[in-house]
Amino acid sequence: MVGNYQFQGVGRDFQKNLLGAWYKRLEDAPKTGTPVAYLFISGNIGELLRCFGFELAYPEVNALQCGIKKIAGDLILKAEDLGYSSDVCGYVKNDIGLAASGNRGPFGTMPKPDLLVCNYSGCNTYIKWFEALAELYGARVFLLDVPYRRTGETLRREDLDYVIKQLEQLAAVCAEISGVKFDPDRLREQLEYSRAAEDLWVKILHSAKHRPSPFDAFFEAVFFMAPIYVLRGTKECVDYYEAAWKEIEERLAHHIGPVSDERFRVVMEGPPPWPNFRNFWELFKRWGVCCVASTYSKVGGIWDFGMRHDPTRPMESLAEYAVNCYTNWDWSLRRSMLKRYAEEYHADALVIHSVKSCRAFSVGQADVREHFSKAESLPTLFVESDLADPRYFSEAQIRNRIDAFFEALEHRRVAGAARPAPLRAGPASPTKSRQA
Amino acid sequence: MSFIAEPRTVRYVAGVDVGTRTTRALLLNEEGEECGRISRETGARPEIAAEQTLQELCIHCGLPREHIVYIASTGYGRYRVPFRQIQITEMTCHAVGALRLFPETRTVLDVGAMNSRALRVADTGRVIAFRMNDRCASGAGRFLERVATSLEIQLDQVGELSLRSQDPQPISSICAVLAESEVINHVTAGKPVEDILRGAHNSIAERVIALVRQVGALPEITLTGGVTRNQGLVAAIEERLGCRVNVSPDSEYAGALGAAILARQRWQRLENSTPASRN
Amino acid sequence: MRGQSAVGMNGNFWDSCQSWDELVGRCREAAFDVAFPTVRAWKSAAADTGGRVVGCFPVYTPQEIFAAANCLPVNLFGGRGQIEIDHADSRIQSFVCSIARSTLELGLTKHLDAFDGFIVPSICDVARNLSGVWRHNFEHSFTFYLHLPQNVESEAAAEYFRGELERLRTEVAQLTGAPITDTALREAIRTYNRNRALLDELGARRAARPEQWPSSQIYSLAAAGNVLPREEHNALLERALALGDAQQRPKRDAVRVALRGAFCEQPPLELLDVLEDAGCAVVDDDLQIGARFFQQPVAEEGDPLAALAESYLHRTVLTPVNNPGKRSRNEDLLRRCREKSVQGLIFASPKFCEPALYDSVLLRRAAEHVNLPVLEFEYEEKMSVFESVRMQAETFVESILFFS
Amino acid sequence: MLVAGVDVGSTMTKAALLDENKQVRALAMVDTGANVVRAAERAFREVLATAGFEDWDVTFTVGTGYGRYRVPFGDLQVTEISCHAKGACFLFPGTHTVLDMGGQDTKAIRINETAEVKDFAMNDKCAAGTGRFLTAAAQVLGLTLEELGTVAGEAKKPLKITNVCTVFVEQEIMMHLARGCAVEDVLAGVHSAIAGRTIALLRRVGLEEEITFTGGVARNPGMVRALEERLKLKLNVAPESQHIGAIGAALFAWERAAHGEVSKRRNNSEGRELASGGEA
Repeated sequence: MVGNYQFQGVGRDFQKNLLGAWYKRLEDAPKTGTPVAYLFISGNIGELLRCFGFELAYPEVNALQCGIKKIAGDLILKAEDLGYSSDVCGYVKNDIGLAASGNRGPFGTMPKPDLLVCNYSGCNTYIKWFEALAELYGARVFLLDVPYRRTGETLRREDLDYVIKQLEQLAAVCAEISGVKFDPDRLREQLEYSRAAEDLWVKILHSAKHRPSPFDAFFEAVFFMAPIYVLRGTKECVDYYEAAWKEIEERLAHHIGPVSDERFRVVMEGPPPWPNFRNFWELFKRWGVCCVASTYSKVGGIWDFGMRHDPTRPMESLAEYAVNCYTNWDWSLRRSMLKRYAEEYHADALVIHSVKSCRAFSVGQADVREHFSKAESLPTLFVESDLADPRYFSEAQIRNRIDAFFEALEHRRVAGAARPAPLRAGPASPTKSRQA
Repeated sequence: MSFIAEPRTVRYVAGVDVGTRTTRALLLNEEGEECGRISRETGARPEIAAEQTLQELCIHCGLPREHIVYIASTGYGRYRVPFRQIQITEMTCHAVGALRLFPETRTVLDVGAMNSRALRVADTGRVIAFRMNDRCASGAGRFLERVATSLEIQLDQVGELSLRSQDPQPISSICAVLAESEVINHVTAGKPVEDILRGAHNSIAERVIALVRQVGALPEITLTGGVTRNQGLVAAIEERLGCRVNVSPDSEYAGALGAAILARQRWQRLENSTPASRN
Repeated sequence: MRGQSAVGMNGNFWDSCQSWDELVGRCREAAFDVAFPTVRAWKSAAADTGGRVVGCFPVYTPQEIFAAANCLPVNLFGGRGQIEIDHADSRIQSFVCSIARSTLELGLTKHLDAFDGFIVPSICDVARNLSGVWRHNFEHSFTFYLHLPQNVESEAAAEYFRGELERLRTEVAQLTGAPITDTALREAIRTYNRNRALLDELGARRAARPEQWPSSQIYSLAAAGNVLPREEHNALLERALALGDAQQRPKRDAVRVALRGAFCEQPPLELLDVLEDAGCAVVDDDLQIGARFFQQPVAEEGDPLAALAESYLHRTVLTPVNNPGKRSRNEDLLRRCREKSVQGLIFASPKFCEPALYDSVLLRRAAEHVNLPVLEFEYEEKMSVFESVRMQAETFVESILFFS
Repeated sequence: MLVAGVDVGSTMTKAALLDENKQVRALAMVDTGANVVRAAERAFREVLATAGFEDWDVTFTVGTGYGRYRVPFGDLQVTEISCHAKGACFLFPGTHTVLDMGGQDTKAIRINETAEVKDFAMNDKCAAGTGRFLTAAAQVLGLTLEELGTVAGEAKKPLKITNVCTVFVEQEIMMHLARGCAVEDVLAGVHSAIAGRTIALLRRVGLEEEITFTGGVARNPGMVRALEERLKLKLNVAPESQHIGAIGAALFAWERAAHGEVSKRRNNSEGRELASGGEA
């Protein structure tokens, strides 16, 4: 069966190799004497830092890896032993726990940072996170203050100018630490790569408009999106998305997708529960659910509405990108984005996975549920757990909610039809479903 | 100094620990040696329980009430002991009491029916740091009672049984009540009772040990409180700590003992100085 | 009309209070009533002059700008534990701090119908998202999201924040229909400087003789300021300082403690009483810190907005939600403890308050490093059972009194 | 034709038997206890016995409740949410909101005329304020669940209770009693505290009349009163409120049977053995 397909699995395997190589470079950084900067995914300005020869590390991504590898629980406990409350962000505790255990993770050993770039002040937790790391490593913190994108479709000039000024200050700090002089051409070259990768990534995202969707814009996207967030601005990143696009094209040609029989198309809001990623996905697959659009795949930045890095206006476009990560959007913008997704991707429902750890994401999601289930009368499922802390994932409860929700959707669909709905969820056939 | 010792009445101090279930009293003489102990049900009226416990103590030790010169009360009902000279919290008392029972104690873990506490103590008995877990599901005793009920076995057997476990089952829920359904799920999944019980004990051990770590556990660690009688829990705790813990049959009296010791200390101070008033 | 008394009586209403207890009693009536009687009184008195009422979410809002515009800025501290989270529960999840939920509940249950607007400073992720939820639920009322720079050392920040204040000034002018002059702003700054000075004086006197100035009582005096025009609050505080010294209370054998964590969500008054009952004398705290956010007076000359911006960036009390820049939270706290000869440090964090919970870890480490005993517990504005706090506080006191 | 519904709840397992005219022929209820499978069997056999039938008389059986996948003789599993909606709508056709308060879960369900679930909300990670909370309260005070409500009715000045954690209710109640509060006032406090939480949940799905109150707690008059007082409207409460989930399940079974579907037990023999007890 798989023989018929030339490119299936490429998106996944290529991604693994890329990240593997990147982590290797990080592990070797102390030996090769490469300066290391820690930064955050949301609106990151990695291209600028790379101009100064920094190797980039993303504590969030490490936390995410620990989650998937199911070691987050122990690391979180370790951090709680150090006095961190059970109510604070699981990513932070995971990272503190990791640092407390010699920074050895499933991905290898993390080098110490030479510079901590808190590139997104919109998340107060980020600030607290790096304040703690600064004390731990005695490293310098650069805080990029990014104003919130308040209601209103147009970017505020004063916000961009403010960020640009700070980027210039950051460049000076980087030059000072790395001893490398700022080279505008190098930045332009990277932004060229960024834009190319972004074009391809958007093509992939838009492919989910097909019926059946060739790809799950949440459960698969979280893997497909990794390179554009951690390696954006490099050639291999562009190569990756070319390969990934081939895989998608092939799926389109053969009308195959993540679920063998696509029965429901949903928009997903919120991050995944990493330690229970597989079970969570299965709970939806059982019902033939495909996520055709998701907000989590935009945590780093939002391109599918036209935003691009632009070599002709380097700092300007870096600033635009920095203020345009999903959680930096006011709720009115986030609501309209969700509405647009539901319409353009022909979704049957909105699913909100509300995680306790990330207040920036979740505070107000209940209000969104209120809005869509009542004002917009779009069926909306609300489930709560966490992105890192396994203690907050209660499978029985979540399964119950998911089953009840899709039962109801199925009823609605066959309302008036002669036969009652096939209430039992049909299992997704493994032969045809990809990346399962 | 004279050659003929003048006859003088021996004076005593007492500690009265008024707990939610049981009230305990313990008597020390001037030299700080124990002269007797007694306990009874607390019931609905702590005042009365305290009064009767003290009377029984006097009878039990055969001495007139007025020979008890200083009384410290502790426990949840400490403010409801009319005849107290001072009230002291159970945490301070458990620390001092545990130190008397095991002089090398540096960490005290007190596991009660609903609340668990970890204390880091100095060699003086001073509480240096402590953590209470009075969040939901922290209650060890109560949690086990629930598990025992849902497994339809006797509470006093759960500890024993858990020790026979080959393959402990995980219990993850934060809420003691919801944890029950996990237990039931394990049962219906056909898991052996002892494995489920061990899982329950492990989950309690996890929580209380988190407290111990948060205060910076130092050996020796002494276990006090009602659940010390449950070997299963003691074993689970020792396994996770990776070291032995002190457990004494007297540990139930640790509170009363500590109160009595502090009462004596306080009384002696009063004897040779006039301390500031505390209400 | 800014001399107008909010309690609807003549300007020297507070001077008419004959005893300390009467004064404190009146403050409690005014401060903790979620029906906001003083605010309604002010609103009706100011009706003809087009006075507006704006609710301010903690921690810091440049209230001088509102005061200069014939507005009454009111510090909102949620439901003070008096209202059930009912409607707000379907807007904000249960793992979010009480103050965000109960403040929204106040709005949804018409407690704030005397209010014309709401301003949320960017103190944390919850507050930031709350601004959007608020705008969604009260589409037609004035809602302003104030960005507080988090990189205070950058000169870009000074310029940006000055601009932010300018934008606020413009929008408030639109709300009231009258421009806000620099002169009016400078006057407001003077009034607020005076207010901060009086509050600091109150704190200083308590630190000198804690038994004389019970914390829950001076808290009530300060809290009255949340719902009164500052001129009136100044009159009140002057009266309080006069009456307070006359009090005679027995000296108590208590441990001098500094209280941290209550910079945003406020604990119930009982909590303060329980702590002092248990033998703690609170000599330093960050309760309602927004009212005394600046360590030195704001410049009363020159460009008023630049002065406000400068003060925010460089003269603030350090809390978990403002950036210390070159300063250090640890040193700042330990210095204050030394100055007030504090014997023990209490971190009382509001449940689910991430900024407080993160900071307490680092601050605790710093305190233990200098052998300053630390007590940590969590509270909620709606808590009503204090047994566990009492026991922890008593144990804390005992560990310091009995063994030293 | 006969159809059955079996609702395996956390504390109680309920069964309902319907005939071809959707007439309820019998209801049964047993403690779930530790063995869900056995509980399901017992409830099923009991309901058959009451109506005087044998298991092979049953054309189709639907299992629901958290133990639904453990009903060995179930031909189909449906979540309790759909079943309570179905059952409530069957007993009270005007129902637009269903409030189900069971042992560990409280559910608010919004439905339309055809019992189609439009929206639902459940209590989250903890059992605070659920039926179990009342059970615990009853235990402390040595009252039966039925008595609870009655006693609460006598309250003069209801107490404010904030901590609705089931594990701590005991502590909190004892503390109030120790302070000399009257039992009825404490209980009234307990009820209104739960009512507060419950109504917040109802608002999430948006409180459309009529509201039908199902589940074990609906049997508690005090809870009904507390809710009605706060909502300022009457609730539908059926005498068989506890069985509504099972009845709903039976109704789903009826639909299937009406479309000619027949239980696997009818044509396979081991089905019968299964039905006649035997551990899973």
